[in-house]
Amino acid sequence: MRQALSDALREEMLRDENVFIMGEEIGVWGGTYAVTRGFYDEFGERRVRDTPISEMAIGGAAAGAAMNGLRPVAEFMTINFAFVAFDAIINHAAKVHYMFNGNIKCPVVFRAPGGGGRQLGATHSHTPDVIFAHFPGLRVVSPATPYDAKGMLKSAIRSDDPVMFIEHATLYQERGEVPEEEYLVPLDKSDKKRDGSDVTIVTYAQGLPVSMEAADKLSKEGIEVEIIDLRSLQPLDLSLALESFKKTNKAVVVEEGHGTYGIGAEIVAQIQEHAFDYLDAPIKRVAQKQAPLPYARELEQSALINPDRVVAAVKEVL
Amino acid sequence: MRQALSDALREEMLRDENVFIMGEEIGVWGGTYAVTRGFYDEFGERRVRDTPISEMAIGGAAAGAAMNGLRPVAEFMTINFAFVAFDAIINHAAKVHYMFNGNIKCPVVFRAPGGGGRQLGATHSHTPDVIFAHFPGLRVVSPATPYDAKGMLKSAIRSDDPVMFIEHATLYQERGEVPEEEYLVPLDKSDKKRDGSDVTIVTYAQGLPVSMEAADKLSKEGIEVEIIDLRSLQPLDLSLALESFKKTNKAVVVEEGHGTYGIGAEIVAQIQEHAFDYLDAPIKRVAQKQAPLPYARELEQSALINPDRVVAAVKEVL
Amino acid sequence: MATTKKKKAAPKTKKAASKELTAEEIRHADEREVGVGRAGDIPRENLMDWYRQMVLIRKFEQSCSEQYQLGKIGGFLHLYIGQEAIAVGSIAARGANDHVITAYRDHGHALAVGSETGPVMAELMGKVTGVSGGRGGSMHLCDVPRRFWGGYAVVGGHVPLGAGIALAEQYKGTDGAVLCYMGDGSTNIGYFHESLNLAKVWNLPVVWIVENNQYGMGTAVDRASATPEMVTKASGYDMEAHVVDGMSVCDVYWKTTDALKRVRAGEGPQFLEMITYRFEGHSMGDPLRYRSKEEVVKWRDDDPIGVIERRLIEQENCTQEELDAIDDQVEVEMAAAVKFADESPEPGLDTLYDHIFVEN
Amino acid sequence: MATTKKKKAAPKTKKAASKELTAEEIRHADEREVGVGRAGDIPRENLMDWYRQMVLIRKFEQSCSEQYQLGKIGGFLHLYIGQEAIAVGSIAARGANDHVITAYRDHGHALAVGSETGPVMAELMGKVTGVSGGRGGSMHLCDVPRRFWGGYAVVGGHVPLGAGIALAEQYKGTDGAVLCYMGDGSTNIGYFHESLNLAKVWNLPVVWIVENNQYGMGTAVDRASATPEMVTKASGYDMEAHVVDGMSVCDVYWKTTDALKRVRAGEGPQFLEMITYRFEGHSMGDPLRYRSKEEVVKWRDDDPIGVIERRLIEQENCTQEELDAIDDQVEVEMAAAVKFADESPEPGLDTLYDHIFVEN
Ligand SMILES: Cc1ncc(C[n+]2csc(CCOP(=O)(O)OP(=O)(O)O)c2C)c(N)n1
Ligand SMILES: Cc1ncc(C[n+]2csc(CCOP(=O)(O)OP(=O)(O)O)c2C)c(N)n1
Ligand SMILES: [Mg+2]
Ligand SMILES: [Mg+2]
Repeated sequence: MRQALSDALREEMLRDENVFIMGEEIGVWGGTYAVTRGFYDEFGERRVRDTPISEMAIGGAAAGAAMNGLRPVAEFMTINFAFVAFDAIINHAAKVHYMFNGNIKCPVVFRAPGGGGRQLGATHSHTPDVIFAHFPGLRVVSPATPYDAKGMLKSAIRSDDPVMFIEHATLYQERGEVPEEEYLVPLDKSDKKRDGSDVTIVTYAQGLPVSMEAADKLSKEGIEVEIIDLRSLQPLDLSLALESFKKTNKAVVVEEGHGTYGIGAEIVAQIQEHAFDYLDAPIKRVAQKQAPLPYARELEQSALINPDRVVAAVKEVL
Repeated sequence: MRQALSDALREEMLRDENVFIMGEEIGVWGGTYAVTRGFYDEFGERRVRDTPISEMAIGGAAAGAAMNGLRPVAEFMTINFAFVAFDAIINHAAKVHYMFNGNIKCPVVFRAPGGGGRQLGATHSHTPDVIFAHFPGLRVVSPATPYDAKGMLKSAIRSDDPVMFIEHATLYQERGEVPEEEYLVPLDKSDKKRDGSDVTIVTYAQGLPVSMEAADKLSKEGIEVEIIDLRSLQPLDLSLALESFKKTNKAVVVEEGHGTYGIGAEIVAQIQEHAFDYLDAPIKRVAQKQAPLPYARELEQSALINPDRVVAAVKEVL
Repeated sequence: MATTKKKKAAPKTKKAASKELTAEEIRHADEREVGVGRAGDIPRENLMDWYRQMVLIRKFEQSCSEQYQLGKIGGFLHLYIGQEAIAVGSIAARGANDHVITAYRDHGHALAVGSETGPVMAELMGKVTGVSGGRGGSMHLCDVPRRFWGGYAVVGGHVPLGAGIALAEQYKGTDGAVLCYMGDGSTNIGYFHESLNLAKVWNLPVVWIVENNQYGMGTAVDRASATPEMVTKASGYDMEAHVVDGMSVCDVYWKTTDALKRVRAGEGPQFLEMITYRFEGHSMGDPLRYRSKEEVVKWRDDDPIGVIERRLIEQENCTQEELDAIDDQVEVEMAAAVKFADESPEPGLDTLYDHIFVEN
Repeated sequence: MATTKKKKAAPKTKKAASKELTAEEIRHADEREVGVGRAGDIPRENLMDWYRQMVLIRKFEQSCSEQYQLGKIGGFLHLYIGQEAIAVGSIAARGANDHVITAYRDHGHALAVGSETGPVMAELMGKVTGVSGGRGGSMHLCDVPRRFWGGYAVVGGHVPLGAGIALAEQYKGTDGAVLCYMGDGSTNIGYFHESLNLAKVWNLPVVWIVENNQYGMGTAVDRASATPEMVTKASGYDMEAHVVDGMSVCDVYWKTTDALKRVRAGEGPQFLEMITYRFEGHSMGDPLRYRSKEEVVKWRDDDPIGVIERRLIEQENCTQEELDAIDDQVEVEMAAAVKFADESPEPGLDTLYDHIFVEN
């Protein structure tokens, strides 16, 4: 997925002179997660802009540049640091278009790697996607495959709206097919990632490989789950999930972030609202346990989602 | 409610020398919402500390003072500005106790008036309670009556945990009985605010008066709703709501914030999880429409909750 | 008299800045200058036009106050009375590609860039004909075709937007620069620090203009800021900084002109502290408990409109009739503006979801 | 020789600060001083102890690097190698009520306040015997009884915490002060600005110590900061500031001592820029593409342990055997620490929900 993101960025920068990247250590260092390695040499200082450690200014200046005609792709080194820029993102980037009656556009992309599981401690391991998706005005997407990552990053850059593009750092290693030729993936469409008839799993990002692994295990036991990858959290496309649910009548939502007030809650609420008559069993949620992530390896792992927890949840709803 | 809050603060400051207040315009000005009027003269500059417009420092310095033995009550002039302090609140105040294995306590109270409906525009009208309640480590409460406000603010100040104390600005006008003698209201208990047998309304803060008004209207039509006031969002006490739901088998959740990924989603998800067999109809949510709040009066009002919307939702689930 | 010193061209180097009047000197000047800053070079008609603009802003604000009392304006309302010389003088100095962005006290800037009074008043009344379609209100005016990017209500939040707008000009290779206005109180928030630092590191074409009106809400500058001299803060960013008499539209004009020149010469971002005073409360309903009547009265002697008026009469042979004619013309314009706003419709309730996303 | 100038007492006034060595002079000093800053006044046993502490930190860090390679330490690991003189010299200067708080590069500070190597190493290995019970890891050490409030991983996030801790001392009326450490890179974030400003406005007892190790990750100071001289930033807060030779434990000790004296005399918060160098990468796995080998080699001449070693030998008649004995003793301690950590159990999985709230 790292390569897919890197290719998407490079292709868009080659296509459109107004696209540039900015952020901490994205230039000379090559990006903390190496997504922008080589960009500094290829595109130079004007289009590959290392910033000071100034998240408020990164968020605000990228938004300002977008307002005035550019297409910045601003990287928060990790999504945890986007907390510092929360106001810039939510009250500025996400509001100017509406507040000024469409007179101002803000086509900025904020890239932000996130996620737990790497022993980075409580402040550096957030998957806080839901808090960005709660507010209208910001597109929030988080792809799970290299194919989606590339196609969606390109769409994000071309979108006239501000986009929070959340990358799960563990997925950088993920491999997958990516076509040679140019393609785009829409920013607001979910995708079916596995066919099945027994239970619907609704998930996204890091939840996808975890669910896929669970699906393989379950399949060996004769249980076939259907997996819907949300891809976008705002706007939220539940059409495929509802369609699937109407077939299976049972669902499990899998997300890496905290469960309480998490993504899954909204999915459950909408399914029971829109497909009430199809409910055969309570919809279960598999999510990060409600504790800050501790450093100690096993303890941290115990708080995170894993295939076994998904398997257990699926069996519960069956 | 203004008076109740003011009294709670004063009583706690008189009781415990380590309690002090800080924030923008809380001293000489007397508090933007006049909650701390007179405090500066009464307690002096040491205990009533006007700050610069520096939300990051307000959040962080209050947390630091709490770590080192004081009991600061820090006011964000409005909860919208707490966005600027988001990292200080979530990654510092709410994490130190856990991250340092209980070696550090952070008994800070953040007071923050919020809410829409006063034509303050998109950035100044948030009811973003859910984004604070999503993370473990922070108590998040939002009382709806003068009685609860006073008792809970006193409990918050005495709590050894960091507390986000959210006040809905419209409720400052709310009147209600407050006993002469000292009392406390627990920080983690919901409360039944109206008895009824037909539908359960789960709500809190500004949702309560709106729901109460709806209840009166419904009662005239012979529909009796039971109203559960959550009071606390983190931790979330759903015991009364579930009990009520098991009786009524129908529920509506009412909150002022945005509906998508809102408080109501979690309530719905938990009710269907814990009381699945009692579900007679989809649980409905009444919340702020998914648009930034516009300035124009009628347009803004159209996006907010009101008794009629609650009445309609109740009738839908019946 | 303290003012004569300032008749020469603004000094080029930072060091020299200390030879200008200090903020303290400006604050306590016995008599407000009436022709400072190479005023002689400014054509009479420009001075007359600035007078007109300042009167327009003043009367606009007074009208707002009335409309607010009548319940026709809601939310927060921050008046620009006392600070008119700053928006007018500095925006008069901007070039064809220069931009303006400011905070919520934004009526003056909107009118100074040339936004029409009708649509501005309509915005304040939440009408669909408002410059922001009634969605923004008093704090969120904008006029993008006139390169006015709006008023913003989170203190300091617009400051990095200003940096970003400047970055776009630099990136595109134009000669455009940004005039980014902010209050004294906003210099204490992190946004200020990060943005000024970034602007210097990237050599962005911005002029930071601090309108030091002595208070952030009820907090006097020295109760909130480690240094009461805003201009001192610039030194932490190695940025050229000058103190400006914000009650003198001429001084504002020249210092802004010079700052923009330095920006265009590639000398990097510039910092101007403009000394002024907020004659009214912070917003409507301010209890005004934090300052004395005497203080307000003293500052009224320095009313920026009085200053330019004296200059016009004393040095430009302007007659009272000429000025009265302007005042009358402004009254007419204001009456029309209020009428326009009054008669405009409110936005339809079906428009709530418009403009959340560009591609809905 | 540049160093002789510094033998006198640190100057009292801000102006005088410019007569001290500048950061640039320290960076390019031909020969590192070996007895600067009233060194003669420091008893030999203190110098010996500082040497021991610095060697302990160095060996601790080297051991960490090994344990990390062995997979026993996870997450991020930031080594303090090259900066030892700062934690040791400044913490040696603190009084009975003084506090310490720093960022994620915190092993040196933990050891300098006296935290035991075993529990610190155990923390890094995520063991229940660790100073933070294995919940914190390398970036979040703490030792509250020793008034060490921990390491924090969000750049700048701990800076207002430091202000708050200081506020509590002031409020309680003690003579306590806070030593708040931060990196050069952290001076560009809003937290820094707001905290320094607040500290000055409230006259808080803090000494801000910027450990200028020339880089924030791969970004050289002048690529990120409007002013490469950290000390310049203090002027925006009207704060007394001094440049310190961070490679000289003696200079660090005296300048910190003096700063704490001024704090206790009520002169308000103090600012110290300590010039040093990060010998290793930012954290494990740093590609180190952004600086030259030559640069690193040049700075190795100024290794703070070498500096104190030379001083001990040349001026305190210390023998190589004495020093070797200390080194050996440290090796023994480190071996025991690793053994302790290795043999300690991991936290039980049933403890996940402990300490979320005090009152669960
Ligand atoms: C981040 C933030 N904190 C607090 C406020 C509330 N507030 C609005 S205006 C203001 C005072 C600003 O003073 P100054 O910058 O001097 O501007 P002035 O009002 O004098 O023009 C405050 C505290 C806010 N809007 N945003
Ligand atoms: C708010 C925030 N942004 C970015 C980071 C990532 N990061 C961690 S350390 C660091 C460099 C800090 O440099 P400096 O302050 O000089 O400290 P040093 O590492 O040199 O000790 C960065 C950018 C972070 N932890 N927090
Ligand atoms: Mg002001
Ligand atoms: Mg550094």
